[in-house]
Amino acid sequence: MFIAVSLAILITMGLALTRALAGPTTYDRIAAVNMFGTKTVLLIAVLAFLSGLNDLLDIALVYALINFIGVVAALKLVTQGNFHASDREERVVEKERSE
Amino acid sequence: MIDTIINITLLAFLATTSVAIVRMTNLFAIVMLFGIFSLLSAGLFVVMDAPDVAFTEAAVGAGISTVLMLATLALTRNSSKTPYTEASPAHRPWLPLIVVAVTGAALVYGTWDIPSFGDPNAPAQTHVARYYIENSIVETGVPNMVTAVLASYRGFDTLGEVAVVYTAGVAVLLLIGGRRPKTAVKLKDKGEQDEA
Amino acid sequence: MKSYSFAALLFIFWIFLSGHFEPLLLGFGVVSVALTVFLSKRMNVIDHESYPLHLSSKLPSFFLYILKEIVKANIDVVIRILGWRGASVSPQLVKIPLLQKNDLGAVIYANAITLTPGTVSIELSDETITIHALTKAAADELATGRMSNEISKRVFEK
Amino acid sequence: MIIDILSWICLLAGGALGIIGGVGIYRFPDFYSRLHAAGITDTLCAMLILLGLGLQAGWGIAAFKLALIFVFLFFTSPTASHALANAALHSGLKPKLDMESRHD
Repeated sequence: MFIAVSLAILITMGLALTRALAGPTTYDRIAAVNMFGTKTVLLIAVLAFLSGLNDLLDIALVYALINFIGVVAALKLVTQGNFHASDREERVVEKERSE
Repeated sequence: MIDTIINITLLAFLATTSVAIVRMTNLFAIVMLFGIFSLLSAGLFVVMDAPDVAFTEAAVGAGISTVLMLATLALTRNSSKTPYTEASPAHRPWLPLIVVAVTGAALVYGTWDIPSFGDPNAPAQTHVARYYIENSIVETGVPNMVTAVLASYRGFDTLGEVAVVYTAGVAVLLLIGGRRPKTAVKLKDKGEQDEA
Repeated sequence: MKSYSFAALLFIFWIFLSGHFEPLLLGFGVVSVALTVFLSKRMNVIDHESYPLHLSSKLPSFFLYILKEIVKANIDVVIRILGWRGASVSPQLVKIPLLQKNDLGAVIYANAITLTPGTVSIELSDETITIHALTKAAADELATGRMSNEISKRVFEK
Repeated sequence: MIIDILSWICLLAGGALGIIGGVGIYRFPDFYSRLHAAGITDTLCAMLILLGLGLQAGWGIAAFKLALIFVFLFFTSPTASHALANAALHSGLKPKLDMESRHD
């Protein structure tokens, strides 16, 4: 039964991968990568049970967090164009320059 | 059986992703695909029962390197906004593809001499590995054997590695964060004092 | 005071994650917890908003409600994906008034909207919240403000 | 025995939902609608699979870790979706709207 679930997750990953390859916009790709990450977390969790190694769950945990950081970093780049600090700091800098 | 299926599927995805990365022109999309690539390789490591490698892949491959590549993109690009539409490929990357294919074929040829996966008689398993497996918990008290080897038996080696990685990290931070105007920090401090 | 309970919580968390009780490993745990608490204090992130202990008693009822909503919304979207009985999508972009009184409520509300498939909160301003909905029915349902009321009732009232 | 059956049902339903969400992200017309399909796989699909695994694991550290994964997904996935939609809207990506059924 774990086998069936892991196959289902693999199919879903394949569909998400098609979307990531097809695009057409950058945001479609980010959404697909995000979904792909969630599926990887689930796949690793299922694999942990399939192989009976519960330590593998730790990796799923780390991935659940890392994936989120990756997506937020990507979005920050897309919307702001840089990784400088928060908007507030940016505004302070701009004010300083204009004065 | 199921391991084989998962292995083959993940490898097929990996190959598809790599071809797509080679063929694509939008750097941002390529970074996103690198994220998928890293997730897939971590899945492969998990199937091969190598949790520690998968951990490293999670932290370095999917986390840090994605952020670093994005930061590099941000520093090297002039326009403030990323266009969300993408241009079609300007040229066909046949030459790099051939180079990569030849290199890959050579590497695959090299694997024929490697002992098969998980072979107990492989040279890597016959020397010190047995000693670590039998004694590491008693001698170091660390339940994870890989950690015991890295942090205790090869402690000085790891210390050197940590020094190298630390230096590299500081250098990257200086390169990426160096452009931040100093006035911002000063003003922010002032603002906080005002609030307090 | 807050940082002590934070440290205790982190340590319990650490024990659950590791599952080892040897003195050496417990010592490592204590050191890592102390480092985390020190860094969090330095970054000024342990405050009322980021560490909302006072809300923990309200969590179960909120979770049950949101789970029910998620299941309902999922079934709807699944039917639309498969196209049963000619079900189709009619994407909508609507602006509805934000009835929550404080920032925390607004964030919880926006998160709840996004968590239920079929509706995604796109933009949050002081008075309105912009929503992309997969169907007109979902958009109308949100416009009635029922979910907002439920959340205020379950999270903020005693 | 009952727990076993329950967990199989959860796992299978989760897997099926995952595939349906994948079909959705493949079929839907524009980015914003695809986000809803991705929402399915992030919420109910993940919940059911983790619940099914948790029922198999029984009480213990494994179940705790599964619950933790669930909580992380529960908190991060809507944030990521919201940030994604927000970024897309601000960069000028127009959603394909159904104009016929709009009143205004």
